Amino acid sequence: MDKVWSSVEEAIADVEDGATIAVPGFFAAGVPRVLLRALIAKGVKGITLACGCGPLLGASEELAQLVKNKQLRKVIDSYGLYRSASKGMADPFEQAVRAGEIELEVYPMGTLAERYRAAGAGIPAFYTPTGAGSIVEESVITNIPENRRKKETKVIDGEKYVLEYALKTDFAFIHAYSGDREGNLRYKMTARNFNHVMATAGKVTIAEVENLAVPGELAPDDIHTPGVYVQRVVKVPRLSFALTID
Amino acid sequence: MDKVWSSVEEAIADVEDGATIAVPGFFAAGVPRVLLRALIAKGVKGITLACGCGPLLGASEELAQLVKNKQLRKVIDSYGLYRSASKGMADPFEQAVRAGEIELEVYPMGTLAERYRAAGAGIPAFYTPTGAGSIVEESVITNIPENRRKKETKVIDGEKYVLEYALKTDFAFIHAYSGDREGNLRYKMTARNFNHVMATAGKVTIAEVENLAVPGELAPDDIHTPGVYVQRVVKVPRLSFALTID
Amino acid sequence: MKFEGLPREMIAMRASQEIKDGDYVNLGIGIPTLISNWIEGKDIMLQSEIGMMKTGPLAFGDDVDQDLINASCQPVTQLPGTSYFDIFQSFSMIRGGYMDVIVMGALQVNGRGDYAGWSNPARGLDMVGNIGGSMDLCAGARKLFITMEHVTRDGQAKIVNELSYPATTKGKVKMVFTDLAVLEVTPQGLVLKEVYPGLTVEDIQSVTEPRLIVSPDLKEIEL
Amino acid sequence: MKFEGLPREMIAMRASQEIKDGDYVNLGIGIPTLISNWIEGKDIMLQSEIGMMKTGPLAFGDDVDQDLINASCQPVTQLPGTSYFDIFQSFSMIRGGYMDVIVMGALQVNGRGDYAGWSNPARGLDMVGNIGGSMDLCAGARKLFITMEHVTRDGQAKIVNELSYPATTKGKVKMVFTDLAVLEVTPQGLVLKEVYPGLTVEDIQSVTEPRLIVSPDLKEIEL
Repeated sequence: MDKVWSSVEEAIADVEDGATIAVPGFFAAGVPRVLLRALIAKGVKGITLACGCGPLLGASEELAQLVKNKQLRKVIDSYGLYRSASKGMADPFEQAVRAGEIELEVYPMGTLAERYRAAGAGIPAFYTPTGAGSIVEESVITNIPENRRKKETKVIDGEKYVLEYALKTDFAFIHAYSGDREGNLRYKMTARNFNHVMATAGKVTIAEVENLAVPGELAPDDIHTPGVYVQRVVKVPRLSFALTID
Repeated sequence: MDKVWSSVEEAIADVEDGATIAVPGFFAAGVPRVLLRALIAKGVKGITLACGCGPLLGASEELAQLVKNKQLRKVIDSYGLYRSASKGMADPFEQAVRAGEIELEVYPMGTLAERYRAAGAGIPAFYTPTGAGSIVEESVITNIPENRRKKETKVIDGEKYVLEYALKTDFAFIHAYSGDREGNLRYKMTARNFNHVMATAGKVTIAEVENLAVPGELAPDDIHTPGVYVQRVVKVPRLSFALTID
Repeated sequence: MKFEGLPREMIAMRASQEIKDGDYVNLGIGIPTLISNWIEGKDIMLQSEIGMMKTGPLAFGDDVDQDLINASCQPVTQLPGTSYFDIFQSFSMIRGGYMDVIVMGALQVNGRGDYAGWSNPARGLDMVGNIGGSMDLCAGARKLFITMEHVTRDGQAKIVNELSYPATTKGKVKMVFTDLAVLEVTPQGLVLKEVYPGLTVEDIQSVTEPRLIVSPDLKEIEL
Repeated sequence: MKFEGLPREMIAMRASQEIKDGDYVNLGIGIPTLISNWIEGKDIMLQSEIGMMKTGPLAFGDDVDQDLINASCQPVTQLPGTSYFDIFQSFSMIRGGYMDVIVMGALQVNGRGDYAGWSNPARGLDMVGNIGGSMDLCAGARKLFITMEHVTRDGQAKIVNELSYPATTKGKVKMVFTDLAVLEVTPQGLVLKEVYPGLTVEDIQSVTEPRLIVSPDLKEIEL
């Protein structure tokens, strides 16, 4: 089954206003920047970006553009703000969060990883020790007070655990090093990070790949994401970018 | 950190009576038969073998020996009995189960996979749709009536889910195609099956490997089980065996 | 009562017609496995729950590798585009709803889409049996089909009003393919869509417990 | 009140002495990351939560690859025995208890082993902040160490009776390494084990809110 699309523009043509999109990447590594740029060009509004660890700090130009265009309704992340308060104060994204114009929902990183994984695995909810003893156990952490839904906890064998839910998204934008025409993907080194779990969490998963392979070219024992999770594949150029979040 | 031991006998020397051991393998593929044979030779009793899909049907000679030696207290599996009733009737393991001399605890296969994974991932419990609407949702399935503990269920978004718990074992016996001295492992084709999840579920994980590599020999992007999960590595010969469960 | 009908291979062939190009499919042990003989030339990806996507044909002779088997413990081959993965990944895609079609065998089915296939209490094993991956496959199935003989060896109905064997799943079966008929489970009940050439609606009803709804498009099974 | 003490590199060096051959270790951003400069020659496996085990030294010049960074977004190198894996696997080993030692920075610590490090309410962000992997690392830590300056830039105590910042975790901190002292969290309270040469117990107590228990083996910090 050939899943290759000829351009990112076509591949995201059905992303509509209000869509929730999983965006992998750990700071600068493994971020689907070509797809993000297509999203900016398309101009859809009211978007929720479901992240894992600061891909929008790594792709800071794209973030600035998304904020400037008022395309974002909400960002979900574990590390979405500049570390330095002074830099944050000057940052348009952080200003929009402070003003309540963009919602920022925050989870521990491992909880987010597991929420995406659970979504792909048909697991609706799970208990985790992470966040017990912090305000994370009490409610969803968000800058929008009316969205602070209470969380459930349960004591198992004398320890307290927090109930967290699967996080399924309308789309997942994926960045892979290699992909074949049937959607089998391989990632390179630490650019793998959230890409696999998010590929399983998206109802429609669109992979930008630096190298396009024919089926059989990727060794079957070494495929990181089986093609069943991937609906669309687009070949993109390898971008060069700065490794920084400051 | 060199984790290589010189023999399976030494590597399992601290397995004591009453131990719970995870045994991977899907019928005949990927079963740690050399370690099982060492367990038979050692003669420890009261053992619980935590399986996933019938490795003891694949390793039927080893199972017969374990039953004959009265080493087994309990087997956990999704598919632990011969398919054919007539063959089952004649099977000493099934006879011991029927007599209540060995406990057989049964779960859906995907639930077992997830229980081992959860144990390795620090997730104490999770909800699954699997088994809802069957007797699996009501209690643990076992031939020993007094061990039929009730299960919890929860309705999430209108669907009923079953709460299942992590399954941690004292030891995990693993069969890998290649392993390096630091415990990084690779499996071959469908012999991978339960090996990775069980490697993460054992408090002490002992891997028999057909090929012993030096660190760096296995490509870092292609390691299936990072060495952090593996405490002991032993080189073993590649056995030949029949592919059959009948 | 027993009627002459399709041989097992032809039940599999009829079911194979409901599987389309691009489908990801998992086939249970028994008649479902025979479906793999009828999909050559179609662009269908067979998953084996042991941890393999795009399972190739059975292997023979020198092609047999003891590290490459399907979920029935048969040696198989790989294809261009095959991938291997571990068991939790395998059941993630199963339970997560990524299989377009699941085909299972059954001991009993009823008109509400429940079926029983994992345990025959007559074996005397006090509740335990081989669940295998069947309940997970049902939990995640987009379309769940059953292929089976219409009645037991001694002529008892397998399509029943109430399951007497432990259920594998409830309310999930969409279609049932037997040697005698093709049936669809609908909110109104069991619809008889196709019959084995020469048999009447009354013949099928006589070996089927639930009251059948006869499809306005009722026809003979075509292969 | 501020005393002269160890520079940050030396706090890291003192903490590094508690890490042993064979340990799997994760180091947080800040002073903890400096510990990696002090473990050369030891057989220690550094995990980066981005999805890497056996992280090598920082990369410079031609060795920089944009697909190989640590969890602080710095280019790094790989070593023989390095492995890469995806993020849920990374946090599985973190939360699952496979890290022998976790070292984190902190805004505040108390005598019961609670610490705060993820959010400074003064930033005015109405509850949100950068949790990152810190809470997962704490949840799974076998030994959780804190390395930090003993007091804030303007001389306020960071070892406090009650956290005024949101907690990262509670009851998990085992040892605290500062520029002035080494302290151990025990069921009885905070034990002062080592002091910066020239300082007295009274000096340390004057910049520490909880009542200190003085170790019978109290000594000067040795590097």
